[in-house]
Amino acid sequence: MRKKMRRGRIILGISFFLLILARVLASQILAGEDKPLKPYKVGAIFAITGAASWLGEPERNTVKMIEEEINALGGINGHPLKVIVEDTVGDETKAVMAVKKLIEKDKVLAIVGPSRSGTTLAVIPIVERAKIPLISCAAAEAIVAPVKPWVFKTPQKDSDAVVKIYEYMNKHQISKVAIITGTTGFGSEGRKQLKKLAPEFGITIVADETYGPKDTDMTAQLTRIKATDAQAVINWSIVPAQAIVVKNMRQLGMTIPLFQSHGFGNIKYAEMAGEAAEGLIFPAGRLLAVDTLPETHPQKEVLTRYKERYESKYGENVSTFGGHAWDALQLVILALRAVGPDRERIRVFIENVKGFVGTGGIFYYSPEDHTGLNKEAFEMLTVKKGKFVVLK
Amino acid sequence: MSPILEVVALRKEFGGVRALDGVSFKVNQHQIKAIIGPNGAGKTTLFNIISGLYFPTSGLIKFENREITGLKPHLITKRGICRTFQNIQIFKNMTVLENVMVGRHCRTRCEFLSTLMKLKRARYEEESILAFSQKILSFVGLKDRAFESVSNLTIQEQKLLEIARALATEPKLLLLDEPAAGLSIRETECIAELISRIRERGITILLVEHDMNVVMEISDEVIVLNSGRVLAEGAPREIQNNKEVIAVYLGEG
Amino acid sequence: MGKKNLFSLLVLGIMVMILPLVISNPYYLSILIFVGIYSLITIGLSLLMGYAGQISLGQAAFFGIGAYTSGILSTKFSLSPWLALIIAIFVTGGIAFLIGTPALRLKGHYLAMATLAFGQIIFIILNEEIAYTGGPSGFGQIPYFKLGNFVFNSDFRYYYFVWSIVLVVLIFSLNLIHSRVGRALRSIHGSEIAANVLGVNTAKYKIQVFVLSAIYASIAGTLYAHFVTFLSPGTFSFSFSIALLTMVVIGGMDSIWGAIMGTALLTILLEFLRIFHDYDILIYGGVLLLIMIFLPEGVFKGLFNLIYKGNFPKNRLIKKSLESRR
Amino acid sequence: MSLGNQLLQYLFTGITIGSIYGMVALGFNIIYNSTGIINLAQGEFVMLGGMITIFLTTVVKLPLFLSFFLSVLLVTLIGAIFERLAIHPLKSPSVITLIIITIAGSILFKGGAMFLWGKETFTLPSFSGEKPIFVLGAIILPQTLWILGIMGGVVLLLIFFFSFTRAGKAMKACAVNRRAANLVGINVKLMVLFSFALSAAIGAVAGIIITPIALMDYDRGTMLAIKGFCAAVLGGLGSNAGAVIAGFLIGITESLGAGFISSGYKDAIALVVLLAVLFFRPGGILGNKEHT
Repeated sequence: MRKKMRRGRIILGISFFLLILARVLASQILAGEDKPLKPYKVGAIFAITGAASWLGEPERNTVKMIEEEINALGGINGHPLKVIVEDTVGDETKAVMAVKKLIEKDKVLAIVGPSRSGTTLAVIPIVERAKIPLISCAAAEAIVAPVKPWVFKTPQKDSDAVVKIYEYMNKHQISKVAIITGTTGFGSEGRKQLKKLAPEFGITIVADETYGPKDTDMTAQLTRIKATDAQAVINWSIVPAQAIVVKNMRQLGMTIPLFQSHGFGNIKYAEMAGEAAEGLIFPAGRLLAVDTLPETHPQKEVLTRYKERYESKYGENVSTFGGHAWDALQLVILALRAVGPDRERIRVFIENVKGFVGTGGIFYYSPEDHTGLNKEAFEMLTVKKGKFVVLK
Repeated sequence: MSPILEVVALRKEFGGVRALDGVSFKVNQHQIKAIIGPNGAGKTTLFNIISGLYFPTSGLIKFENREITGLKPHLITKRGICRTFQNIQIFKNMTVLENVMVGRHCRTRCEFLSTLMKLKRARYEEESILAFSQKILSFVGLKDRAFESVSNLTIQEQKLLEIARALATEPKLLLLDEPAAGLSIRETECIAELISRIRERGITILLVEHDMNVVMEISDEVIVLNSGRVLAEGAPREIQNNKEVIAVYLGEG
Repeated sequence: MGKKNLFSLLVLGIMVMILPLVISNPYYLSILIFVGIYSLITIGLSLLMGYAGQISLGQAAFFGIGAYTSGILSTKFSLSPWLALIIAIFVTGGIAFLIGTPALRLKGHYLAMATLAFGQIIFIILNEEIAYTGGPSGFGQIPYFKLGNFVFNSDFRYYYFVWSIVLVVLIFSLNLIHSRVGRALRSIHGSEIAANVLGVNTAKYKIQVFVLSAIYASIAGTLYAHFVTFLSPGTFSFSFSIALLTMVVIGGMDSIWGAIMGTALLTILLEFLRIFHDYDILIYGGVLLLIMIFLPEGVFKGLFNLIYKGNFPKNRLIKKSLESRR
Repeated sequence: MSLGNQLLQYLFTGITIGSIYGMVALGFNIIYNSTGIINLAQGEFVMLGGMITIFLTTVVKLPLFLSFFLSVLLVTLIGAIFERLAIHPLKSPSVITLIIITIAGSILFKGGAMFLWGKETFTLPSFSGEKPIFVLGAIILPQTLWILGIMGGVVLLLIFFFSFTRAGKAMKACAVNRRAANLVGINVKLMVLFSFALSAAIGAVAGIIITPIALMDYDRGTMLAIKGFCAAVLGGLGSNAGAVIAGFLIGITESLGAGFISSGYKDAIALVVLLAVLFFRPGGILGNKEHT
């Protein structure tokens, strides 16, 4: 009797794993297809699982979608596009391994990603040595400053977002601000820029608070801010916990304006914060407010197309993060189409891209600038009735 | 003959409960002394204090005329006292031989660095440990089982192993906690014979035992403990006829 | 060290020598480099857990202290990586001593939680001391090891560098466990009281082996820092401590060889099972659970018993291996 | 905002956070009491409680009240199944084994939750609006009152359960001496099952009531478990009153620490307190249970 039960348990366990195995293998087999010409292989490394998975998932979805679309249209100059996606789990060691695999085993022509600044910085030495173009989807300025020949990025610069906010403040006579930042790479980079640029705009930071990505309540930090004479609060983070700050602030009855970073660019954060999010202001790419963008805007078409396709395919809202991956992969495709499978020529091509209309803005790369965007890529947005709209 | 062990007014309380209440006695050199008493009399507590596992609440223990009260257990072992346990405490993750080799620990010196790099000193020492341990194993009659896992041993063999392990520390005083418990009559005789042989090697023995036949047969002197006090002390024959002792034992059933 | 160990060492040594000639792809080599680096930590953890019976849920912290100390010293203070390695060993050893002295008086769950809390505190410090550690975004440009003009900057070179250190540490550790000190450690695991009355200074040895395992982790950390050349706190989180624990457990806690095999198995398996992506956390937890329930002596020993003795080892082995830990 | 107001606000914030820790600590205690096990998957019960309720209210569209009970029931069941499959088969397991098994369980629960609900963060509406209540210039959220009320209720129920019901008394007996409990005819193994179920239930309740203020995702469990454990140890493992009080103490220290010292190091405060207690007063500040 006992033996039987035990055997039952083993069988249950084994079948459980077989089930998963079958599912994964099936999806792998179905994904394979006949290839007429030698495919162009492009690597993509994102934080698909782990703590930063909200970044990696839309990015992965996006590149997979583009791969499908390109191949449905006959590939790149007849060559099918093969995007090999690897997961970094947001972890540096795994990212290093993934990049090595892409370079040494899969022999990719270029790499899109990683999602996070930390993982990007970790893999830079490898791509520099292997001479592979890397188009990062992470924000930190350290990625491209100083400029490294093989490394590009598509997200807007943190400092441009800061400039956007500070300019707005100057216009509205706000000179004393409190900053509250998340203790992640994104948050601490933002904090650095906020503190660095404040004097240039005549802005005094009267409170400097932080919170962890898993914190449950930020009233303590906000109470401390409330006790100062801050005229506005800047909440700079990329993790969901930033929604709690928004909520707590309103609960504490603080009525001073709240500014968020472009890390707020996920409509779910606004949903989580609920009513408290109404009226907050943040700089972001135009993707989030494409509906309220005038028809004449040069990005309108690209944005609408990406948004519609993504949302109909995956049944979830687009985020700017997926947009970064869109821009990065489209740049690589553009290069492949123009110069073919040659890493050095791809690099030179991207370095000289001018006027590429992406989701993040209109890109102008140069040997001195591997970001390609300036502060005009940002639009000040606000939340109105639970939706992101362009601030008028 | 000078006493090897002297216990003076030993007291031990556990959260208000007195386990030992002013126990004093002496153990002379080359003696076999037995401690008897009903359950809860404080026998094991006494052993735990002598071997340094417990701190006494008050009182004094002298070994070879030097005070050892409150010394750490491993230092007391180094001075020359070793013990066995009532509930057998052999190292089940080692072989029989290795168990005994642990006993040589306090008589050897090589530390982390020299063993890490396996210096000449460490190798010599290892050989001497091995030789000594094998000698001890043959003394207690476990030589054939040296390389076996201890889980293959019978209860009797486990008890022998514990004694062997204690002997490996070259004790001057050996504390045996119920060496015959759980053994058959034959096995008990075997242990009793071993204890006598150990004494012949010049080792003093203090033992706690419930088996009166063993106690009366091998011990030179007997102490009776009851409720944390010494009830009686004397030669086995005197104790057997002591009215108070009889009362305690009969009274308790 | 018995004949069996010498033979195994020889086999491992030859394998280590030959492997790069067979698989020259730097990607595979770097997997093996990580196997080597992690093996250093798990050898120490195996000494601590499998031999001395003390648990640590904060081993990633020592790995991190080693990595950050030498990373910061060689990057921000321009020290030679070799000197940084030595200083890191002393720093880590010192911290391990300070934390171990009170912590190792605790047992079981309390010790586990104390080491866990220590690990978390180090993790927070790595995140907060931005001036030195770069905070959550970390810092890079850590120099490579150099010997004269010979720079350890390729996977091929680093592979031999790391594995020679692993072999040395392995030989040291095998020496240790088959010595007076090794027996003392195992006796603590077997029965702490008995060890104590047999003259083993249990408190001292527990701290020493704790410090030794921390030093191994510190060396691993330094090797990691000068290989990846970039550090950020995420690598040294609680979940890495758990991963290390899993490696040791899979291989069989009470064997150094098991620790290395478990490390290799898990590292390589996870790398080749990249297709599992979203599922790997489930597989991870599932494997760990199944092993603990069915093969608590580790995969290798457990499967061996299963195949050669034909009896499912569950009850007997659990009983045996667990009784010994009481 | 005056210093007094600030202090009061920190106090309220501390109580809010602390009540969460206290609830998690209660779960630790129940299992520890009847088994001597620290269930490192305790945080995962909390997470599951929150996630299942979110699933039931938003996807199945059940009313909150019903989802509450349904998800507590489900998590209780999960706790019981976990005990049956992972803990029950072990014969006299060692502490190391138990620690690893409960960790493995927690990884598995986490993975399962990620598999089922993805990696996003979710929230629940507050039970009775979000309009803060002002007390002397500081605010309390209505949800905090719910948390305090429900926690109070749970503590009272636990006291009643352990002092007046047969099962409760039997579990208490196991805590005092398992062998003796077995001898007098208590089915110790069954009590272990009960204790896992009960602590899963309490974890689930905690998870549900904190979600409206703290949000919930698959990865929440570990940090909550660590903080909850700090509270359990500080209060003296096994003491329920101690757990609740220690929970408040840690919460208040954290919020004062965030307010006056450094918000970055506030998480370290609880941990340093934990280490200090373990090193110098392992019986906890209130209890004095045996600690080795």
